[in-house]
Amino acid sequence: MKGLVILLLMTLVFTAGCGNETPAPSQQPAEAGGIFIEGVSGGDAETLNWILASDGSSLSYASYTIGSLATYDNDWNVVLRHLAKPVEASGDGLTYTITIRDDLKWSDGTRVTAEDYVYTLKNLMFSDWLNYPYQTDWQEMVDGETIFVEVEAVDQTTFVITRQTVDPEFADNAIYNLTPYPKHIAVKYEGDVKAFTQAEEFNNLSYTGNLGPYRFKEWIRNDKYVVERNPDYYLGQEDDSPYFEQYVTKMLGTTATVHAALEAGDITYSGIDPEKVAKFTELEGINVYTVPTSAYDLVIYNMRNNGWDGLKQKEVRQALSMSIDKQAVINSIRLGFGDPAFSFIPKPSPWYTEEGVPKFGYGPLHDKKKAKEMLYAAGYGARQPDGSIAVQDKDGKPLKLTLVTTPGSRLAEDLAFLVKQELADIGIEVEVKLVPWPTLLRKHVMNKVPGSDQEPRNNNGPEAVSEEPWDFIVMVFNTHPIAPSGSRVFFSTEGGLNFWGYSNPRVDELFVNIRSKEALDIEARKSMYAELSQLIAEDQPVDFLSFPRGNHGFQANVEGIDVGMRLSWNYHKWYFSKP
Amino acid sequence: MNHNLLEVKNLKTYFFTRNGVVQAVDGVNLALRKGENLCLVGESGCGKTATALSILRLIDSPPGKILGGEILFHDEDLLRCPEERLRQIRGREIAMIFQDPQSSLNPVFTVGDQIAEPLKLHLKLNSKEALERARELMEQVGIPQADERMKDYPHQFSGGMKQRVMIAAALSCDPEILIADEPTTALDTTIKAQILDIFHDLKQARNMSILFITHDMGTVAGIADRIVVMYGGKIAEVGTTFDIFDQPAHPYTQGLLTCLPNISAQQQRLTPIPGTIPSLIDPPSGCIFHPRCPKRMPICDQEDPPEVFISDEHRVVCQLYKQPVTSPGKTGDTHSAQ
Amino acid sequence: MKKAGLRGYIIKRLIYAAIITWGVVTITFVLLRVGPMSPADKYLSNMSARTQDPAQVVAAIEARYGLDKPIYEQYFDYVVNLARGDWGWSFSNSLPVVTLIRRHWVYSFQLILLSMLFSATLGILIGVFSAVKRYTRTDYLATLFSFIGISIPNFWLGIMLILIFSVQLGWFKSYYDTGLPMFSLANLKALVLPVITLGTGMMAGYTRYARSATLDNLKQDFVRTARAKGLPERVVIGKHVLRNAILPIITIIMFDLSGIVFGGAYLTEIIFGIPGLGRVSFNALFASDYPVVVTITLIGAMVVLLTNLATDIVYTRLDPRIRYD
Amino acid sequence: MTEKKSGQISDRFGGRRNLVFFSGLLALVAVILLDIYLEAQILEPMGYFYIFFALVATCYALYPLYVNRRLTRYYWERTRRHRLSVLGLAFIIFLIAVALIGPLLTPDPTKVNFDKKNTPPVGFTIQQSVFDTKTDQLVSRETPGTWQHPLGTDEKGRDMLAMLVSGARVSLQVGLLATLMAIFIGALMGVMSAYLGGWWDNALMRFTDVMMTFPFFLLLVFIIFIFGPSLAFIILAIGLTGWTGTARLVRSETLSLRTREFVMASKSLGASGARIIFRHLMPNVISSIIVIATLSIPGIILAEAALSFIGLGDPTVTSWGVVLNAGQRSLDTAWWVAVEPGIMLFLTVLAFNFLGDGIRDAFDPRSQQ
Repeated sequence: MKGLVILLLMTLVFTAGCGNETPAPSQQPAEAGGIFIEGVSGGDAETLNWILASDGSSLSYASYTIGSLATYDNDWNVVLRHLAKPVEASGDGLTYTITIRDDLKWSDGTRVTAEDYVYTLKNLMFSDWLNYPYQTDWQEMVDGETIFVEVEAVDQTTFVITRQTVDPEFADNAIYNLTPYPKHIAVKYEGDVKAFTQAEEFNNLSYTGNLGPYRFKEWIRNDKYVVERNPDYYLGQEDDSPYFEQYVTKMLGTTATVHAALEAGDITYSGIDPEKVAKFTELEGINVYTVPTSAYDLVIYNMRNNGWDGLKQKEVRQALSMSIDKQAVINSIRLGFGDPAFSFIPKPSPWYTEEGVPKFGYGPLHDKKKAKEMLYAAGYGARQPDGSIAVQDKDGKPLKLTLVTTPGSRLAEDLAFLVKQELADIGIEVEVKLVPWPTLLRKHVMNKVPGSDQEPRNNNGPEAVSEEPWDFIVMVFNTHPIAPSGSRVFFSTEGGLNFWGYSNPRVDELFVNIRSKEALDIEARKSMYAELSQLIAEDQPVDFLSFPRGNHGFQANVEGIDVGMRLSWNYHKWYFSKP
Repeated sequence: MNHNLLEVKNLKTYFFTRNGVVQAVDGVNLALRKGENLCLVGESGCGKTATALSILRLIDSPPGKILGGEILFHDEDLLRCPEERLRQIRGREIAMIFQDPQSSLNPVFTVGDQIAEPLKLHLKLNSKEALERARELMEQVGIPQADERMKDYPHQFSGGMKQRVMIAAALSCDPEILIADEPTTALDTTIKAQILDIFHDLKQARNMSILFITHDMGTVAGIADRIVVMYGGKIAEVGTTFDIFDQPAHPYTQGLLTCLPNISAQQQRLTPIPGTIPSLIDPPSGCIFHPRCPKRMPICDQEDPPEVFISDEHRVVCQLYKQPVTSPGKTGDTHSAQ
Repeated sequence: MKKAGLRGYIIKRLIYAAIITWGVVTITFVLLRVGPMSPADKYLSNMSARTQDPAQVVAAIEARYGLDKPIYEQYFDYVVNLARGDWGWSFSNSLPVVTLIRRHWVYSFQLILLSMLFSATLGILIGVFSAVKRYTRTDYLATLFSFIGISIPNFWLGIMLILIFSVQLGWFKSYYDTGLPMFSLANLKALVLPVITLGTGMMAGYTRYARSATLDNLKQDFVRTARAKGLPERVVIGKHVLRNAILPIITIIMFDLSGIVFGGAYLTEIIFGIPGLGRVSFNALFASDYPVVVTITLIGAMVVLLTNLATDIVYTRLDPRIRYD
Repeated sequence: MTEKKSGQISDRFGGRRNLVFFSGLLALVAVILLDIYLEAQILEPMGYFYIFFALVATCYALYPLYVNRRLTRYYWERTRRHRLSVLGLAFIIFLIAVALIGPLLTPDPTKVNFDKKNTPPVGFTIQQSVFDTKTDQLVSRETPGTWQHPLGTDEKGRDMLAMLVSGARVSLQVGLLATLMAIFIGALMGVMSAYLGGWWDNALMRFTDVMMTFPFFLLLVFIIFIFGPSLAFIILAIGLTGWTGTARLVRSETLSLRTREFVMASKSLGASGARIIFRHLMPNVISSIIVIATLSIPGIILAEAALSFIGLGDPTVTSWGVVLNAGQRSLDTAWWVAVEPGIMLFLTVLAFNFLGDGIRDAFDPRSQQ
């Protein structure tokens, strides 16, 4: 669906995922007509000028009209979009040759050329003046310096990207997501960020020609985003797709309103809360599809100097994770719609393994008694006269720890309180602090070395601490199932988002190796991922809780859906069956 | 032949307030004859206004309520006729003027409109005709530049002029009876004289019956044909102007008259009536005036005073005159209070 | 004399209005600048962006919104631009604030207008009726009703209406559709619950005002005069009393705009998902999009100011008693 | 001698009572400054509010009420005539009792129990989807209300009764303390404006106009968002934005009083400005202040609830607005979570409105009948 996959975007909103059931193929031929309305309860996007966007919704809005080089189907096969043929990587993994289709056109009729892509990369995405948020995807470390990859146009439809280091997942992490700006328009604004921000063509996507299945029609902020059928769509020349006259994203405030609208038939599709699945499944006119996602929820342990000292010990973290019941998370909060998480790689990923991965908080390793024993062994407990263990701090005082998460999201709150409940059972009192997202980032995530004049960042080295002390943070992360190596920003010592201060030299090494020549070999990479999974699960810098499953409700007359983790990969081929 | 245009018989109007029942009008009998000017006098709070308002059933209800009696107008009992009929009488046959012209005119309509209103309602005149007639009326009551001034709002008029407007509105449909409730009280002395002149002229020119209510004996002397003296919600004395001023029978009337500055008598000081007006919630027993009466007798607080005819036109309610001059049997005023 | 007095009065009011406008603008500027979230911070709330050099990001973003100038220059620009109709650029909506507001104000306006019509009509009707029937059971019921209406939290009422009519009974399930004409049947139906939500409190207030204003005027002597003229009761009340009572009621309705109506409309739009300025402002707030929030607050203040000014001036025309000095 | 001197000093402040009040206020400010300077929490922020509240209540409510017992009784008699206002007062007293004693009797309002989630109130039974671990299926289970949670539980299994009791405390805190703040600032502004007159009056009143022009709730939302939602700050912010009506009223009352004879008289006797303000003006506007204070409380309670409702409440306290917010999210699964706090809120506001109406009539000289 959302053509651009956003890597490692930390978000509390889940995107859709992959499948386990396929509807019976319809006998009816696809025919254009009807308005598809997707109901959402979240906020609006920020901008259609996608290079400036720092939120997921913006990229997804833009993807309806502009599309990217390639996408994946439910089996994680690469499906070509703007690409004329698969990306050709050289044997040494350093050169990528990209050939785009020759029938792509801007709205003014000019051809989309390789030069547009090169310009977009070099002059816009790599520029200082625009500050493209995902620049790191296109950077590599060479001799301790961060540099951008080399890009060069070969002819009208071909351009070449040259790296100096090997990254086997470069295409998945960066190239497939690439979307062009029209050079001949963008040059007018070059260097002037204000003009670029306010450029009308970019803000209402009037340049996108035949690049996407839909064209921009209307955007009423906080109400709806409307795109209409693009008759010139390059993929539609053979099969006349897309089949909806309009695709509307309707913002409806609360999930209750969204559910009511779906039930009333006012909208065509929306996500469904677990509590409502049973009800909607029974409804005649609604089909509910349950698919896995690549997001996972987790409890982060603060290993920096302003967290509880105990958290620096692996055994203590393991003990805590051991007493938090993953199955309880899945049962009580997700009502069964989830899979236990032990590491950062989701189950549908080809790199997933359970071999040698300790499953703290699951099955036999969910053991509160043993957790107490481990805490006692680590020095955080006292043996009572009756032989039981009272968990306490080293100085004999009761343990009082702080858990921080964001308010307004029921899921995050539920998780936080569940953790509180579970840890209360082993005698640790947890205070839940609900802090708005921006404040959480500023006060708890961003850190710097005390007394220094550092600019606060997400990871300013092992000595840095955040402004406010904390012990746990509950969050939701996302992994690219095909290219999980992006998670290095979380788990390597220098990782830009490793704000909890985790450090394991072997893990760092593995993350480096995974982006090197030896990892070009699939089996080698597989074993690296397996070792990473084992190490991180063993170290428990964070307690992985669960990979939730998403529930999606469609009006029963929507045909052509390929149910799976990437539910909407072929959304331009969906259509309404005639009654 | 009954030459009484309006008869009030045994009228009882009480006010039911939070502190108790106020017996504002308690068994009042009076009659208004054609073409006469009947003055209803008494101190403030004695029930004069309540009597006048009861005639047109304008008592605010709640808390006021007319409990009994009859008000006969052309032999029709106004207390029992339907509201609809009463509305036809109000303003058309019986008009009324109130004490305070300042507040009795609606501040948000022009005076022309307010004078023309009854004309449109009762005589079914159209706006233009009604306004033309209103202008004439304003001229008749002595408002200069009526053309201009009828477009003005009440607050642009002086007190006397406002009262003239009120009179003009009351006269608009040429009613048979005009009830004037203390029309001069709120006015300056000189203005008062001018307004009284209008009343004088009215009687002369139109032969209108006027029920003139006032607490000012001085005003009464100039215009009244007959006088009704009220005290504490009851009638104390009724008589012609001559009777009342020359031979006041009731000690209260006598008291009222001594209050009057009498230039000819060269009095140095006015003698006020001692004491205060009685509470009408819990009135004194027997004669209601006895606590203040200079001629009080032991019987006064025991028994209700009788109604005594001193002459055909002159009756008084007082124990002093207990040996009755037998009534010559003239009809009309002679119903007993009981 | 009278004319001059009126003109003087209006000029004085206009000068006051200008001073107040300046005060309002200045306070909004201060609010805009003390906000702890600059657009750069906002941009950096995306954690991926956080891996870049923060100083460089801040500089780039501040340049994007003209925040790199000295503060007095920013203030001067702010005032001048406001006057020119350039109300800044939304941090998170990629369009001029003025465009955003031009798009959305009609929905707020429609909601407020319908609610005011609903509440004023019913409120005045009930209030007058209750005053005419004073101290009867009807009156007590009306008074109790107005107490309840004033006390009921409107956001809770909104939820309860949804619970009863939408969730349980399923009568009003549709949402407000900006694709349909504003006064289409479907949209009016979608507005039924919001209008009741916003209107109930106001209606209760107007019931009280109307009752007491009518009672005040019923006590007036001119009512007796009108009755003595033989006017039927409905003319006495409908013309003489109401004409006097309506002015203070209208004044109160106008002055209500600031607190009750805007606050109420804000919450109502959020609860029912009506895309008016309240919802825009709310979403902008949580997106830390201060120019939008501040401008909408500013517009609210200006609407209040202008309605008050207009009410004052119109009042001088409607009520002949007013003197201007 | 010393007595005379102390008498003079207290006279300058308009009486001993004011002297006590200002000394107390000064001490309080000193402690706050010390607190800020030392960066040590001598008291919780709420503690300062309470001390301030107690100071004002003692000096300007309890003490005068006690001294003028006859007047107190007179006003009480007049208030009592409104049956509804007595009812309102009874409810408020009940609520205060609940807020003070309730938390001792109810479980911890933040204690979650996911096994007991969405239990309806006693007497109701609902069907809800739960995950059955035996069959690994989503099943519909009948959930009856139990006496263990008489008012039911929310989506996290927290006890509704406990949360409502905790909410009563929050609402009363905010209602009373914020009103006090607002009234105090308003009264001070009003009296100063009227007394100083001229340029000052003009400046203060234009400032009042500016503040009045802002839609109160929008401004409040913005300020709370910027400075962060803590209960103490919410109270402060409501106080700082909600004083305008009081200032206007007190100013006009004072202006009409200022020209009265007794002020003239004491001026001619050479009384100081402060003495005139505190000794003569303040006591005379106090009845208006009491009326406006009672009538402001419901609006302020609602403002806090509305803030919490839209997600700007203090997340560390369980207020009715916070519960209501959660209730809105689970409207179709657990209706009582939205219904119950709303009813409490409604009844509280109704009670204050009843009481305020009664007090207004009691103090209104026009309703003498």
